[in-house]
Amino acid sequence: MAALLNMLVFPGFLFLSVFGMYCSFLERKLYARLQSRIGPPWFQPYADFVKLVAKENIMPEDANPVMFSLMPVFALTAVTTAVLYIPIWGTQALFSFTGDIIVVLYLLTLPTVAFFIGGWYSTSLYARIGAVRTLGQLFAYEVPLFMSVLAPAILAESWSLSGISLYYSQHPWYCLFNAIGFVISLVAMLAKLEKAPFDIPEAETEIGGGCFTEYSGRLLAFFKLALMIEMVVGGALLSSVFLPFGLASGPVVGFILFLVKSVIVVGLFAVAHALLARLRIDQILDFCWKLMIPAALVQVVVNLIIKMVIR
Amino acid sequence: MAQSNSFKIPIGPQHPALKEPESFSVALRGEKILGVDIRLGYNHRGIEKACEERTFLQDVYLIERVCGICSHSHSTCFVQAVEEIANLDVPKRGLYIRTLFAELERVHSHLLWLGVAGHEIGFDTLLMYTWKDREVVMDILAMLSGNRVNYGMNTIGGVRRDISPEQIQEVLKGMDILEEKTKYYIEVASQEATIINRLSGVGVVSKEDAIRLGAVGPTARASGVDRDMRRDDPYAAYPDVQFDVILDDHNDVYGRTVVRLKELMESYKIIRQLLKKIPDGPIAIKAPRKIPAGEAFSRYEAPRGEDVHYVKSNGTEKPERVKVRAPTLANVQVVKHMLKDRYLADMPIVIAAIDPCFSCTDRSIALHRHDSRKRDVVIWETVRLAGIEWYKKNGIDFTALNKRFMARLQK
Amino acid sequence: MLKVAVQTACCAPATLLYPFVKRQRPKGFRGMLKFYPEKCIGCKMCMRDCPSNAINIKKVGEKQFEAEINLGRCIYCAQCVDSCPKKALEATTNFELAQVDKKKLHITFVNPKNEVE
Amino acid sequence: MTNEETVQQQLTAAFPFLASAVRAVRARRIFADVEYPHFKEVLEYLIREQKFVNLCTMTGLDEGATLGVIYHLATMEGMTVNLHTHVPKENPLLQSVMAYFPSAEAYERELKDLLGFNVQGLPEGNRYPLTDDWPDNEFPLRKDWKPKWASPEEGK
Repeated sequence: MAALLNMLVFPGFLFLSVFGMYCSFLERKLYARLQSRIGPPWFQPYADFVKLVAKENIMPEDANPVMFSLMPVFALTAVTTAVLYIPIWGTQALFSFTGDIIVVLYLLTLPTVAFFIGGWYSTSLYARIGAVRTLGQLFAYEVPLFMSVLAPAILAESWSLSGISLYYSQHPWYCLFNAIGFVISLVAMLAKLEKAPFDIPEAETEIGGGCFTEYSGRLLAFFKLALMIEMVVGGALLSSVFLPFGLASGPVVGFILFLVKSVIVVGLFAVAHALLARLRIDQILDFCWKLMIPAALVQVVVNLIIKMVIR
Repeated sequence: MAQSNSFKIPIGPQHPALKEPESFSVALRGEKILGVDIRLGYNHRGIEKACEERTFLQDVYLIERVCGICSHSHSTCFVQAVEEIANLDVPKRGLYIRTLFAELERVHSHLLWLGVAGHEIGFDTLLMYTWKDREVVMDILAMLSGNRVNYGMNTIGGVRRDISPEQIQEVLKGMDILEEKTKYYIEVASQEATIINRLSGVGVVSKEDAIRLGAVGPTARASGVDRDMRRDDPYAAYPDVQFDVILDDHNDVYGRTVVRLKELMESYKIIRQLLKKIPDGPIAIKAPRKIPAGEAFSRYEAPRGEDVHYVKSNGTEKPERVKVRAPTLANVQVVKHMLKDRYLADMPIVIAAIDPCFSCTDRSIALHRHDSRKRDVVIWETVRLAGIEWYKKNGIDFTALNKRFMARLQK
Repeated sequence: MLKVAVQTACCAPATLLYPFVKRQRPKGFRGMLKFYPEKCIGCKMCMRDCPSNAINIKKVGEKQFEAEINLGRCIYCAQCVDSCPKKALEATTNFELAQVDKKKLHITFVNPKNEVE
Repeated sequence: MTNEETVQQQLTAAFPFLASAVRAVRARRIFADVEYPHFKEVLEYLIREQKFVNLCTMTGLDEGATLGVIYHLATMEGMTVNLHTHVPKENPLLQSVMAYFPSAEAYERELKDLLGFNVQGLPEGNRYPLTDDWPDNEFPLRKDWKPKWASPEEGK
């Protein structure tokens, strides 16, 4: 029963969607203020969600109804279950076993695959091109993201998130070594969430809506909610691996620190969105393969050397 | 020869990137554009036929609404032609005020374009900043003429409103603020990495092609074509002002951005000269209602390029023929050439780079030639037909759609 | 770019919450027309010069005229204000003229003398 | 910059039958009327010798018994020539000038749609500026064509 409660209420679906929408509001507000606009009121994301759920749900005739309507739910569940393995307030997550960092990273990739299949099965030309671009981008940021997140794990010699954050909270100065990894994973997370310079799959000025072109009503609402929750969970993952300060000092303080860290990460996203123009798909691939992956390799090598030195 | 698969995606006539209805059906292989088939004419309102049924005075307001952004260009061009036929000599002060509005319109049109270009490459902050600064010049226009867009300043024989000394100080203050901001944009355009690599090397047109295909305005000047109607075929008060024509040899969208930005600086210079040397005296003379028979051909340097009007009158108070050729039409011919072998993602920015104003273009003509190297379409054929079929079914006849939808609800 | 972005974030935004905060319009703004029936002499110059036939002058008595303006057709160019020899027409700064009911777009300036009788 | 008198003299020198038909109206403006059979040589002369490399636009006119067309040519320095010629209304045959000006195709397509010119040498392609379902023998810019639906007088 407690597990169900955790799953559905506290660190699970309800808390995540409320906090995810609040983060999306913060991002839009800061983005607007950077452009000298007033920006939306605090309840804008909630109002959008309610409006979308109330709207009629049109499905293209040739689309495969099962796959078309299943994908949003699929993306949503994948993202919410990922949060159970991430230590939010203490260094101990709800469930943890060795290797759960791989599970979390895998669960965070599922939404992108869901977008692809959703876009593909809606048989509209724009959605297809958007879907193909989502995959193209997936190949670009996946490798640097995995490498930069696993580098601290090598130093901490443990493959479970709780173990990693426990190790870094004991000797916090080690996380300075992961500075490069933190920057790369931040940029890669930007690409995963299809934000700012990497929002090419749903670039409205080119293919109007990308994978979500044919979605409307409840399904579109779930997709948007999945993206918002993914933002929070991504932020939580990065902060638990790279910024483990004060996690050990009791649940309440830890939780507030978690909220603060998430807000900081969301702020960084907004600033990136305001200051950078959208890159073309081939430029993204060049940028990731020629720049990010070598840097991630350097980070892994640095961690290996430090591990030698410590022992 | 490996069977190459290319499929056509229709962009437009309704599309978020294109502010106005024009349709491009793009033959694509993956992300590369093979050929573009441009179809215009959606915005054709038969203005030329309408002009023949209205008096000259009413036509001034009709011609002004050919395009929202360059309204003063069209009305000045038309009025100049009519004044040439009736050989009225417009008072100097009227010409100065008319030229002042021409340059103010160029400032607001270029700032608007800069914002749209930023939006097309996904850089909305530039849009918000440029349009915030554009409010300065829009307020000046509203103060001088009573309306932000269709100023209605021109009438046959001169200008309708005078400009008071306080208003002149107001305009000069506005120009200092704008010059300050434009310097900042020139700096941004030359340093911001993401903008530069998204704009340079895109939509390349060599100088010979620009002349051969008849490109005009900033699009041509960015490829080194030295043509500017204000200097080659001076009209209104341009003979009395000194300014230099901005040329650039980047031949691509980045070059057009630089040309437009520097033209802004030139416009501020011109406006200051005009306001310093504006003579006193009447601003208009009484024009006869019936214009004597004759014909005139007038050219004007609109923000987008060379705007051309031909007016023929037959002695009555209604013109016999009015022909308008907007600058965007000349540039649309060049777009197809620019888009060859580019990426789909570049398409909006290349189209936006000629600063298309299709409401002007549709006033006159479109282009359609399809790419000669016709690729046989193999794998994607079903997709293409399904796509077009699906759009046609849902796009055009809604009645069938509703019937089927109701039927499904009953099921 | 970052420096300017941060500066803009600190100072007040340029946008206004329109329906609640209105912007002040310049003096010579051309909005809805205003008709002075007592000045009108019924010469119908405005009707001839109006590009979109939006104004209609009706004779309602000896030397009394009534103007009926169709706001739907009017393009607010104020050419009628210039063409009127007796300055019986004037452009106000009111531009919020949207109506739900099309009939409300026809504004009739009734001659005050009629109401008195 | 050659002014309009010199261009006028050279033109009349090259084509004596044009002597009366060439008028230099004002600075940088020349109007010339040419019979259709001679039109091709005059056009080529202007392009090659006088460097009129830019076709601004082409205007179609309905002159009662004949259909007129004006080619507005311009040089890089701003001099313009308006070459007027006309063809009988019964069979308005016109040779395409796309060989000299690729951009002329757009203007010729409009002449075909709006005034009913029969232009030879125009590649196939969709109509401009009228829609595909526009009836074929309706030419809006002709004087005898009246719009059947809302006309400007009907003010309401």
